[in-house]
Amino acid sequence: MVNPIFIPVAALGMAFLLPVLERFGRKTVNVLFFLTLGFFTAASLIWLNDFFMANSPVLRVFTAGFKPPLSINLQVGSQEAMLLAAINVLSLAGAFYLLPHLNVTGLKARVLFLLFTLGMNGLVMTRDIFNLFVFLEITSIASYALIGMDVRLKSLTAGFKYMIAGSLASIFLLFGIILLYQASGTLNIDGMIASGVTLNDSPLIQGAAFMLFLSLFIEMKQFPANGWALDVYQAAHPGISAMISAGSSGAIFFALYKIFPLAGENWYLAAAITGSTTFVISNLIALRQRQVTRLLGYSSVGQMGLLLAALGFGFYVNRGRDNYAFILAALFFNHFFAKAGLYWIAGIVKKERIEEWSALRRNPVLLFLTGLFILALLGAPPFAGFWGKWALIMNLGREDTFWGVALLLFGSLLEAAFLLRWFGLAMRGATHDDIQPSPAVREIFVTGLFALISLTLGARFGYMRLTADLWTYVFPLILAAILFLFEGFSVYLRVMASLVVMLFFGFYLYPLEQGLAFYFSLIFIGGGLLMLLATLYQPRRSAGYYPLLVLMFSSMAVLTASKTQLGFFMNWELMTFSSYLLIIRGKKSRKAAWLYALFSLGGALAMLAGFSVLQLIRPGAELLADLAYAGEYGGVIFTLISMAFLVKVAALGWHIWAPDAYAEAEDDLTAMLSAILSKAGIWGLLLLAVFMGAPLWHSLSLNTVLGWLGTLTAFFATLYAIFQEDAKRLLAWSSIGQVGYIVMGVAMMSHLGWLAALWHTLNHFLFKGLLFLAIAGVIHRTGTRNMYEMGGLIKRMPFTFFSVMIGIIALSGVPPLTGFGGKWLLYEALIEKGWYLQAGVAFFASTIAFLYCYRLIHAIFLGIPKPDQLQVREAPFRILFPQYILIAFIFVFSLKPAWLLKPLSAMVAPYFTPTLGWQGDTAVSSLGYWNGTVMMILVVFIFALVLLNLLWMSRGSKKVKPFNIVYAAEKPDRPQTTHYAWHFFTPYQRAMRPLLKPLIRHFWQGVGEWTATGGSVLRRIYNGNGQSYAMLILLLAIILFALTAGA
Amino acid sequence: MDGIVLKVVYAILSLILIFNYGMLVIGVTAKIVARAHGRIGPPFYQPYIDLLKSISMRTSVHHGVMFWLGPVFRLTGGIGLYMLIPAVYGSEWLQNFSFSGDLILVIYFIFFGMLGMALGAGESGHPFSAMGIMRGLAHTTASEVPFALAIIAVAAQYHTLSISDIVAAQQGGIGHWTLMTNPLATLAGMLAYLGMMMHSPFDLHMAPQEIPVGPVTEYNSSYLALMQSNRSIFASAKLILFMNLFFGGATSIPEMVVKTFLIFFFCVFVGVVFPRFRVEQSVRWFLKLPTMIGVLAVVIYTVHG
Amino acid sequence: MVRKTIALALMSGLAFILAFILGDWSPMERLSGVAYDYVTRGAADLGAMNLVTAIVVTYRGLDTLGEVTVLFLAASGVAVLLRRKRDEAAATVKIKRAASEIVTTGASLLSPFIVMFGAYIFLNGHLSPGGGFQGGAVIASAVLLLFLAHPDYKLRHNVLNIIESFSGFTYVLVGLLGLFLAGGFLDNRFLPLGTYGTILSAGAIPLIYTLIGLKVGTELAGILENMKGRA
Amino acid sequence: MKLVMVLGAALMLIGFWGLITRRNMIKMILSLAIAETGLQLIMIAVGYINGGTAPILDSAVDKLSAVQQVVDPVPQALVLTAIVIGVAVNALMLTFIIRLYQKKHSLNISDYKDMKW
Repeated sequence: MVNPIFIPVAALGMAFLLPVLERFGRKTVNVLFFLTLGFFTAASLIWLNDFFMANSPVLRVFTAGFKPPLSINLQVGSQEAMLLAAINVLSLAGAFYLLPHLNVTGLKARVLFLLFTLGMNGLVMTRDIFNLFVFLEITSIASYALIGMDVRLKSLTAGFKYMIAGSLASIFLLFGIILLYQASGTLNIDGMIASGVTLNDSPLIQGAAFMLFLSLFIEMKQFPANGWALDVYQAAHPGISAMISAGSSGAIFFALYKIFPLAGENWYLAAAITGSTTFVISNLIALRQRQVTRLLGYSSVGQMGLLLAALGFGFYVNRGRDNYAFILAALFFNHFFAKAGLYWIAGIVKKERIEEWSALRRNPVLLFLTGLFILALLGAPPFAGFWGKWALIMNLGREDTFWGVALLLFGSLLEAAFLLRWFGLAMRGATHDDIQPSPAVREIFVTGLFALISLTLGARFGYMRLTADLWTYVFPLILAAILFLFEGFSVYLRVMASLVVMLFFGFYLYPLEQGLAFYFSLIFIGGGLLMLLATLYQPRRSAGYYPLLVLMFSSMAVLTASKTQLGFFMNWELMTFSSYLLIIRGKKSRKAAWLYALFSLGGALAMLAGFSVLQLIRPGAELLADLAYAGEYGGVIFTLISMAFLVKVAALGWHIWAPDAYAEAEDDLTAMLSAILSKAGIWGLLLLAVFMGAPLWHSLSLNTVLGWLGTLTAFFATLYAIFQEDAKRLLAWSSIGQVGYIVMGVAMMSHLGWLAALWHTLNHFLFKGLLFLAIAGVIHRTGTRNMYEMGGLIKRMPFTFFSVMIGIIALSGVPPLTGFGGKWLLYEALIEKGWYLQAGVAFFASTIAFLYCYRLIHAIFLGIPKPDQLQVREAPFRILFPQYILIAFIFVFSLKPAWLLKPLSAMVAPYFTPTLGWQGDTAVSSLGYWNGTVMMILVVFIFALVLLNLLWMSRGSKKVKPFNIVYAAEKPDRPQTTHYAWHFFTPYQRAMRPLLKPLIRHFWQGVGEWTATGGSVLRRIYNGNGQSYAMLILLLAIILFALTAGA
Repeated sequence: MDGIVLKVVYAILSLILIFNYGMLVIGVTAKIVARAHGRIGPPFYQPYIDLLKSISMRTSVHHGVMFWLGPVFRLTGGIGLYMLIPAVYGSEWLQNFSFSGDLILVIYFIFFGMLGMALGAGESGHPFSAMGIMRGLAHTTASEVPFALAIIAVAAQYHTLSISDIVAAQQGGIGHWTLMTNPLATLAGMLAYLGMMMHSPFDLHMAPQEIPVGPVTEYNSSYLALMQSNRSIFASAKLILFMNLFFGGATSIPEMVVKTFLIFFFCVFVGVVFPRFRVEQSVRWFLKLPTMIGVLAVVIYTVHG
Repeated sequence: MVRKTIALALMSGLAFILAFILGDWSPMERLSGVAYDYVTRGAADLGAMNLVTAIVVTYRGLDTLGEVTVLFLAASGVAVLLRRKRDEAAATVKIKRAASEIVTTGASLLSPFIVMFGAYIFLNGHLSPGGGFQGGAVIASAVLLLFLAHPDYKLRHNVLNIIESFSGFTYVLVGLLGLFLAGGFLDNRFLPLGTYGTILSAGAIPLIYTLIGLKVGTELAGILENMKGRA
Repeated sequence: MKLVMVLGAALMLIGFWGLITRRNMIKMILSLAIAETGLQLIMIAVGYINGGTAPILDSAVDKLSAVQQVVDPVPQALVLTAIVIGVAVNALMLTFIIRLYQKKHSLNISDYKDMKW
């Protein structure tokens, strides 16, 4: 064990000595400087080890040989050890990162840095409130000087504003300390807490608490007293910003944490309100921010708000501190390492505006790290923030603090909005051929180190949180990690490895699942395998493609095996983020991916809120099965949780992301998104229905609402599909509509309805996978997605044509292929259920589907070929092969529907009394019957007869060339004028005009614009004038007083 | 096994019957329309002459496999549709293959031939074909809406989707016909029927009197013959369907002949009186009045439970 | 005008808050808490007559070390910020007018006494009002006087630096001696407490105060010199 | 002593007033210094005991009954620290102003609004 006192001793001894040692040269100075920092780090790591591995007792050091309260004491326990380790690692790494900057500034800069580190350490260790003040001043003064060190106008201005704020804060702090001293007769924090002095509500003591916390709230950069902080983050050298944002803010937060037990009820609430307001507002304002370091500043400030809110809530809603210690630690360390890492990257890239960050694309390592840190900040699993946020929201739910849930979730969404926009620009922004970032090894090293720490910490926190089925839940991550090892090898090897690990995972899951879960995981894993095979048609794949694909598929499969809410939510998020990262690989998919991520996250946050409501009625509920006990809150919970699923199935109103994302994603990926990913939402809805049945919202049954939602989705999406010129966009809308039918089926809550849904789930996977893959092959060969730029490809790509033909027949529900089975089940179910009007609309939608089906196949394959496509080759075998597997399935289930329907019927049987019976191969419902086998034979038989007949009759028929037609008494010669494909359904569009207004898109655009405008109005308070910032600080004082004096 | 063979034999007989019936109905109707116009008109056996002419044409060209397969699809669709509908109630040999599926199957099988022919016509590369298909499809979507609503109302009324059961429920006099028991559904269904028969005023996609615009533009010779054969079978099948749904079905062949002819005459009559609609006009027309009636029909049953 | 109004509103708010907090404040009637302990046992524990000194140097010695650090930081910060960049080296400012003779004479006459007075203050810190900071500030005022009298006066950096570093480092070492030889870091009792009330009493307090005095004096002098500009 | 308290509070308010109304940065710093002084007065007032004397246990104060005679030494020790820290901050702030003035030749705080929003 190292005596904590040696930290200040070493820091000061070295700092005082360095000016003399300067004459021995820079190298000596640097060695000593790093030795000192290294000593700090080593000492704190030793403590960390002692407390967590050896359960050592808390270290208490009394100075001057007297016990407190006579003397000042330092304390290092497990919490302090964690903080110190983080801070000292940051300092060491930060100093390493800043080395050239320090070298330029000279020796004194190292002194400043060393003392800055000392200040932070002191803030963490001291247990004396006045000593805390002294260390706070050391930290602040050192940071003022570090900020102004480069003597640029901006950093000087920012530093000056900071100093004004800091001076005000220290005046308030000192005021508070002296009043507290008078009241308690001691300066020792533990003594003060023990004396219970602050429980007294005399004005003097309340005033003391007021001054104390006001000061720390200012130091925590709470709204509106934080203009200075933003300037500092923007102007300072990013290496310094990293130290301030992570290090000193963290240390100050810990100081606040330390003295927070002094606060009374009113302060718990004030902290919660101020913190969550700051979190929301700074993220809101950041929406319009384009300057990277300032953007990060807003994010930092927001994170401080989040921490303060969590602290406040922790005391406000329950006194069980241990749970909150976990939450605070998770949120804190998450922010700590991620933000430092991002600032460092900002320092490497040296691009001020987010639009210029596309330069990052040339450097995959940096891009990867940026993505990692941003994901951490967003609270994606497995980062610590995820576990923290989950626990926090659950706790808030348990204690009925839903305004907190709402604010924190809203703020998180806003944060995602601007961080992901930034990442999107880095990933897919327009490239400029200017200076590329050229990171030094040193810089990459420290940034990478922090990424590693972030991941490790996340794993550690997750390990504490995931108590049951740990391995199942983290399996996807492990698989992805394994596949990362194969990056850089040939595509074949990567695909092979992916198939192997997925198969392995399938075998792992197999014994865990039965019934519906088995069915869905079969689609997720089996479908995934098939789609992975199809990816081979592109000979080159950028790094990360296969790990992400496998992550996506396997996390979806885990959804079916999840027993706990947390495990489910975790894998839901994994699926969302991996699919986001996949979508954004499309060449022009920046905006689409952004929208996708935003809607998905919004949905996921709503799900989180739903689970949190469940905590209210069933505290401590961890299992999904606990949803069954929702009772009177069933309606709310169902509505909230279903949001996530509705987004994923792109139900009307939540569908805005889908057409763009499907269209712009890479072609084979689109097939996976449509065929497989959308089914995750269906699985979710089924799960909800299984556990919650059909809850009521007041007197309205929610499954009726869901049913109508599905119906309208099916109708409108189909309607939009027919007016698309882009083949993928057409199929995208089609996909939305088809999934709408499945939603209808689920919503019916009947045996037949679910059969319809399950049948259609598989069928949609088959034909939409088929269609998207076929179209991918076409795009691969022709290089365009616009259907009117193609034509007559049937002669060049007959196999693909056949695929598409089978696909559209199956899609449109024309007998005898599988599509009809879905339609039959659906209408039987609808009429049985009494949903007549819905059945009518669904029928309308399904006839409209013919229009786009025909358009798709006509514009691409029929008509007259374009001159430049006369030599187009058939799609590669590697993409045809999976298509023909799908076709085989379609034929099998068309011929023998019973093979699928009977097991499905058995799967649904536990939930509803079966209303579908069998007479041989004839399925008999309460209304009608259908024999798919006879139908198939009949059709084939008649078809064969007619075919033979025609063969005989048209013996002498001659094939003619494309233009061999008579068109308005002349022979046309150009396909552009002859191939009728562009604006194919214009008359229909004219007829349907009233239904085609994009009201929902306008609605969401309005929401987006109003939110952003709100941000830009609010940010006017940061007018850049240091004096105004001082006024805002005084304003915060008055606000806080009003908030707290009432009690 | 004997059962199957017997069924096939019955089916073929039934098919021959309906084919000739269809040919004659078309011929007779043309004659009647001509008389209404004050012309003499073609003889009632003209369709047979047309068919023979098409088959015996010496020049025969095609544009590719799909073009070639289009008529096959079309005729398969027509025959198949007929095979799924029980033509005469109680008659064993005119039950066809209606045991393989109910009303839903019948409705969806209507699309089989349409889709196939649309694919074939598309390959001809003639812009008029594509245009005709576009118009036909657009128009069909609209006219199917009231039809679907009518069927739903009927299914709700009888609690079954089996055509035989629906007919059975209507036996026992005109008072039991759907026409009487469910007039709204019948009205919606019959208005939709106007569109489904693709007769004037809803025949823009065929535009029979003017330049050859429509799916069949490029079809010739034996291909056209197949289409013509289909026309008679397909039309008859639809007539029988409507008869079964709304007018009590038929218990004997003469009853069937009379009823279907009257139903057909209804659309001929409307066609003689009204001029042709443009696509958007017909789409909107179907989505207004007939759909409203259909919705009303359905809502009544929704409310009653 | 708007600004003034807002300012006025803010100030009245603050005034209200202060009035609310301090409204029924009244002075303490008698010592309590930790102060009581200091007063009753301070002299016996540490042998310092001046209890404030006892508190500053020993009981709350870590604060004082921190205080020295703050000053040191400020001095370093000022030095870093006002460091001459290469391109600024040439731009020296010419002082237009030398100080008057009265000032120069006065300065030369007074400064030794001021320094001596400063030393007196920190040496007697444990006996009478005063101490290292006060003494150091007084010494620095002598330097200020010199600067006023001789605007182009240059301090000897090396000497200053060495004194500063030495005193600071020794202060830390003395603290460590307390840790190793007596009760804890900055414990003054590793030296004999001596006779109560004499200059060589109270253990290491006079030593520490001397070091602080030297350090503060040199640091403040350094700040002054840096701020003086490039004469 | 109540008077000292009131004076201290008044000085603090005056300091704050100056801080938010004076545009000149040096005046702002002076205002902060005034506010700090006010606070220091308050601190001293807090430590005062009616009729007490300085906490120096020389011949004037009896060591045994000192508790009844002297004022609280702790706030005095704290004020000492506060003063020194104030000096340090002020020195650094003035340095910033020197540098800022060199950049823009203005002491008006509203001229330094390069960063906002």
